[in-house]
Amino acid sequence: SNSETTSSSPDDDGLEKTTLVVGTIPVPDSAPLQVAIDRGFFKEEGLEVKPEVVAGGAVGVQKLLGGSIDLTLGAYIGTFLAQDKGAGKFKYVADSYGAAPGAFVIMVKKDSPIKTVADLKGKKIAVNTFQSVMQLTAEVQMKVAGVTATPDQFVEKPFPDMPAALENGQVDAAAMVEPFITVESKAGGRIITDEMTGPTEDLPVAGWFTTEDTANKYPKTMAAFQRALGKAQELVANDRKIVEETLPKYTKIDAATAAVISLGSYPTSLSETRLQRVIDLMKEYGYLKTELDAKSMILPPPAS
Amino acid sequence: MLEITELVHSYGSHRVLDGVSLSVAEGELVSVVGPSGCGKSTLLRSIAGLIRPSGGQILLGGRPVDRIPDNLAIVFQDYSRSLFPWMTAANNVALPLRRRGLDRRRRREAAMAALDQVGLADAGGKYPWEMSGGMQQRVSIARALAYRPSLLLMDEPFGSVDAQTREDLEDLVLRVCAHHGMTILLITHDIDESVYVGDRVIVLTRSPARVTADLKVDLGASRDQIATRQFDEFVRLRAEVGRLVRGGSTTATTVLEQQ
Amino acid sequence: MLEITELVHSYGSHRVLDGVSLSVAEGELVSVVGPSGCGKSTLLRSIAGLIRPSGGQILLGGRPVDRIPDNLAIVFQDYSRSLFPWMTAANNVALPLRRRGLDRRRRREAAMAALDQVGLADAGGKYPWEMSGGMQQRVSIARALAYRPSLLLMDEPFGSVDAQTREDLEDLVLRVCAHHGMTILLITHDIDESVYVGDRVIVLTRSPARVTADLKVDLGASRDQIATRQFDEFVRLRAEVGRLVRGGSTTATTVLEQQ
Amino acid sequence: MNHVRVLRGVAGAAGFAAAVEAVGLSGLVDERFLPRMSTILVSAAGLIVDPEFLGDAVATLAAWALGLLLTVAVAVPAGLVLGALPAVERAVRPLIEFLRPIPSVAIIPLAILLFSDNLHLKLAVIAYASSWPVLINAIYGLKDVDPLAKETLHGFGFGPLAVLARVALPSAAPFIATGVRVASGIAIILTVSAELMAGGSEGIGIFITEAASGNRIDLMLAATLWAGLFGVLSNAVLVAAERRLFRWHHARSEAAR
Amino acid sequence: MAPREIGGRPVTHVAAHPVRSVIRALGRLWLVPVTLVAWEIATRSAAQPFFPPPSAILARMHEIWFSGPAAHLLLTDKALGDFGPSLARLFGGWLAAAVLGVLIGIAIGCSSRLADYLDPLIELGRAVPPPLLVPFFLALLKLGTPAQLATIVFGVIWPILLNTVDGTRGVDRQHLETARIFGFSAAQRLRQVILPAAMPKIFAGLRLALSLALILLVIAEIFGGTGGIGYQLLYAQRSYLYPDMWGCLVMLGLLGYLLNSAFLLLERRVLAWHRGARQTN
Ligand SMILES: Nc1ncnc2c1ncn2[C@@H]1O[C@H](COP(=O)(O)OP(=O)(O)OP(=O)(O)O)[C@@H](O)[C@H]1O
Ligand SMILES: Nc1ncnc2c1ncn2[C@@H]1O[C@H](COP(=O)(O)OP(=O)(O)OP(=O)(O)O)[C@@H](O)[C@H]1O
Ligand SMILES: [Mg+2]
Ligand SMILES: [Mg+2]
Repeated sequence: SNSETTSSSPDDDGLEKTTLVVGTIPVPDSAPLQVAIDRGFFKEEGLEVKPEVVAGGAVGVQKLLGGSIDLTLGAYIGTFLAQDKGAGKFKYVADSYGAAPGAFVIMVKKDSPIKTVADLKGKKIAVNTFQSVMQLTAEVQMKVAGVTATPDQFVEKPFPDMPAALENGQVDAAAMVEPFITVESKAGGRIITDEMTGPTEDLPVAGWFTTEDTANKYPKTMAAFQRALGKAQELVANDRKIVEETLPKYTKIDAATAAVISLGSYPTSLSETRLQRVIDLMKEYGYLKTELDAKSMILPPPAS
Repeated sequence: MLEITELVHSYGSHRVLDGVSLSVAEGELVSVVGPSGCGKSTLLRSIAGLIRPSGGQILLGGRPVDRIPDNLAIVFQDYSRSLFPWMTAANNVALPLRRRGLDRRRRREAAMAALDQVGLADAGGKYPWEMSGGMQQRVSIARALAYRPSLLLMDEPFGSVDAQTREDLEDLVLRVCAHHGMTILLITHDIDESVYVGDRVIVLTRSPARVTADLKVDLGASRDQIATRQFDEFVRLRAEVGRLVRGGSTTATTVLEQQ
Repeated sequence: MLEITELVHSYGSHRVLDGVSLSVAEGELVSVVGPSGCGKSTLLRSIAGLIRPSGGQILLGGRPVDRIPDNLAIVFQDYSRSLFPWMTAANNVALPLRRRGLDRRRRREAAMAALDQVGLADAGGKYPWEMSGGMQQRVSIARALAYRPSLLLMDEPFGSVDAQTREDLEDLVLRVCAHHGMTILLITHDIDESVYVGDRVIVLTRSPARVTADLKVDLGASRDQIATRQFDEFVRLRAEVGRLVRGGSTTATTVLEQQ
Repeated sequence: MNHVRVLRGVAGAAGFAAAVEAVGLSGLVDERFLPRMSTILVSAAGLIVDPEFLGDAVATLAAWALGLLLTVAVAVPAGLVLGALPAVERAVRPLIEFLRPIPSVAIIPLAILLFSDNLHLKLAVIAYASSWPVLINAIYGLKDVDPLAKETLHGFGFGPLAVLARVALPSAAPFIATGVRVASGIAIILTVSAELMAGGSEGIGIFITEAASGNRIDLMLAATLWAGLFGVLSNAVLVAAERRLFRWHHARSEAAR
Repeated sequence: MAPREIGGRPVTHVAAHPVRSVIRALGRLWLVPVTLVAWEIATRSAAQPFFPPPSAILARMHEIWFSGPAAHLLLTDKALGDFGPSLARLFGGWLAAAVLGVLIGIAIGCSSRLADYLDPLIELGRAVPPPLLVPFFLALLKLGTPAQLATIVFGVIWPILLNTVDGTRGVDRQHLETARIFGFSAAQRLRQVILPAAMPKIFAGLRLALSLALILLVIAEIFGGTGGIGYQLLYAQRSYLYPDMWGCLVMLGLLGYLLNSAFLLLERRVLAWHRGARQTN
């Protein structure tokens, strides 16, 4: 019923809240939000969305809890970890980004002796954040290759520092994303493995979430957000060109780079079973202590 | 006015004042002389309440000095350090007048008048570090005089000025003392000066200090730089003080012969 | 030794020295007197190379003073600020002796000897802020004397000590000057002193300073506190200097009558 | 006089830039990680006309200025109290010394939880980190006041407060001002760090985050350079103010050189 | 009053009443238990996972660092591994910054010409966030420890430098004149006059720098390498282990307090004259 009143009269919707401050990260993951803003999807729903850059999913969690933002983009793993440790209760409102071939890889420098994943045993591996999807999937790939990763072989490094860290021998390998994969490849870096193959193929990576409180307090607003973002997600999922055009608007990735980088997938629905995969993996690798239920962390999409 | 009994002070284990007793009446100008390092400045600081003496008593207007007394002004021996370098001479003089409840303009006028009296009419806008030693010393005298304290403590106030200025300042102090009924305790090394300005001269012994002599100066209330210094009484007293300061046992007569 | 011609100095637009010319021969002790604020300390600083005068010339041993001359010592007027508070008196005196190439023990001995000469034999271990004004002044005299400079500049070196000590110090300076052949320029406000210690007395005018008189003191090489001061020549010179400092036009005779 | 100083400053900066450029040309460092000085300068020049960057710069500068004001308003009185009352200082010292070494990287995440307004967050973090130099310098400055100067005013019957305000404060002021200058450098660092770590909608730190997303190291450095230049400018302003306010202090010591 | 003269006596005095002096020292710390209790109450009533009560923090710290064998002063192997190298880096960086800062500061303080040339660079350097520089130190210096040291030096040198410049410029001109008159060599002038006179201000800078060094150490460890207390802190933050994170903070605070106390002891010795000269009776 709600979806019928799509435009023009926001008052009819009775939105509890018409302005949303949304945490985003300047990475390809958040392209749909930018598309929805640019194309006025939010406005059609009577929503004003103010994007605010957050430095990462963890900051997003803190800002949600501190109340300075209403929604944020965040990797599933980080949010599950936060909920597991009792930092708060969160609800995913929409999916955003998932694994696709070539978008999440482990690289080494040109003349590195490391040739296979098994060679990574005991080697220093740079990840953008400890306990992140990059680290978990690296651990998974190593296990598949028959070696066990130890926590102290991971080094936290921001993505832009990774090429230099590889070059200087600070780390032996780095788990990278675009556009840094392209950058390092140009310099001769080699891809050892795609992190998202085998057990991690198509793994969900990041989504839009809020606190349980906020979700309960503003159901109509959240539904409006879901509808608008859903439209954008749909567009983006089917047309890579749109992402390429949008990226330069909210990141410093230029159009030429945008055209060649490997992008992840933009799933159009939040799937309980997909999220449960992440939780299971996290449990298997000792990331979680308690039982988490994927279903309870999903805000169902508005009935259409 | 001021009653000091058996004052004792030690810095650490070093005894400096060893039972100093003296009294100063209202409106009196008492000179204090004594060898260098004997404890004069220490005595003065005790009276001002700046140090707590180890023993003995100081009564000011009948009440023990346990904090800094009201209506007191000091001219420190180390005048250059007691002027505030961030203020001009005029402001240095005017600052204490705030306690007198004067408004800005009146403070300034009083300051300029006092500077004029010490011969620094033109130097009001100068900073202390733009002034010669003697000028700084005069600023600190002007500051004390402008304040019109009821008790004025001066620690060698004329040490850095030339002979002419010194005489002028001596007369100024005498005039101000008489005119405003100030009580003054003046430490000096100049024996002539101690007699010339003092109603009484107190002589301290070598460290640890005690009072050796307390001489009354019978030269009348009004003094004159030329006439007074020619009086026999002046010459006699001067010799007596000189003998006492030198700590010699020579009689006044021998000293007189030597002069 | 020292040859000053037409020395001019201004602080900003304020002219302080207005063509001062004077010369001092090797081994001479010259006293300088003049009104407070006339520019005596400025003159001394120029000779020491601490300020660059606006005009004129200073020759020391035939060479112009463009930097701080070797073998020079100063006793500053503001003695309390010229002692290093982080060093004991003995170390303050000993420190410059490093330049003399003495080893540690010899420096210490020389320092203690100099302190002894100024009557501070016991105070070697004291810090400046533990000493009285007069004691600090004597430490800075001891420092200059121990250094044995060939030219010694003293800016009112005896202002803060008692009469007895002052006389002792005057004699000490005379002795050291004669014994080690030092050349000394001594600024003083004490007219008696200027005549008593000086081979010559130079009188400066009120600011801007010029040399008003350059009087030869004919009292012989050896002086005595009691005898010398009784010489007619001494009395005459004292009166003459007094008249000149006061800037009066009264003749020497009138002044004598007044005394 | 002033011209000479500016010229010398420019000469010094130019010399430095040339040296860095020479290192860049020599191939000692990999240009991918440390772009050449000339590249950075060109990018920095480009930023002047970039309206997005200008907005960011204004936001950063505003937060910085407010934060510094807050710092001074908090730390100077606190420093005076602690410097004037040794008993209080002794009691509070363990807490101060405990708090001082706690890094902003640890404070910022906690501050995010406490402040829902980005500006408040930045101000709190700036004041926290940049108060220390002002505080410590105030305490040391007060200890360094000539006791005779204090006694002088005491002697005239002024109370402890008046002596504090009229002697201790003016005489310690130049050193406190140095503390403020140290603090202003820390404040600009903290503004940018807070933006980097806590995010927000505008600020140089946000600009740098965005530049990082596209591996534009030259832009990151250019923005950093601008932050540094703002530091230079603010310092010049503070120094000029100090020279006016504390003429006595400088004139007194400079005459000797 | 006269530190050198009675220097020997307070020691025996203390030795004679060890209990009393310990009690006095504890008496000065009265605010600490008060704060702890207030903190405990506040955090318990707020019941927020991010702000665990101090009792929980201390328990966690005990577990991580202080449950080791008595032979190691109760320190666990982890504590030894965490603190040893970190403290070495800290002192190395701080000392290097002290030497550099004081030398450059005195040079600038003595020569206004040099100051003119260097001023903009110093101000520029001061305003650059050290974390942004870590990657470039890494790029330049390649190895971990030199880069970390460089980060610390770069971060903590400023207060030392500025205070030294200030102290040098503030040396009483008559002290300098005295030194020049007596023909002190440049080295003597530096050692005997400028350094002691500027020392009180330099010490203020050194004290500021010491806790700043702790902060920079954490930053260097976070951005530059693995291991150490900074790494601990970051790891705890990333894993949402709030008691662990707070444990690191408290540990930093304790280290800071200890370092500062040691520093004040040193200062009291070096600046004994200053305390005497500056006391009001
Ligand atoms: N740094 C300065 N800046 C400006 N003016 C100064 C400075 N130093 C001295 N003066 C001025 O120069 C004049 C002479 O000063 P100087 O110290 O040479 O006098 P002086 O003869 O030594 O006096 P006194 O006997 O009182 O010590 C004074 O009028 C003083 O105001
Ligand atoms: N702060 C202090 N600490 C230790 N000893 C001190 C201190 N102040 C003064 N003394 C000692 O006390 C004695 C008396 O000092 P005081 O300054 O009272 O002497 P004075 O009579 O004023 O001498 P002068 O005429 O030389 O100024 C001196 O021997 C001095 O060494
Ligand atoms: Mg005295
Ligand atoms: Mg003079």
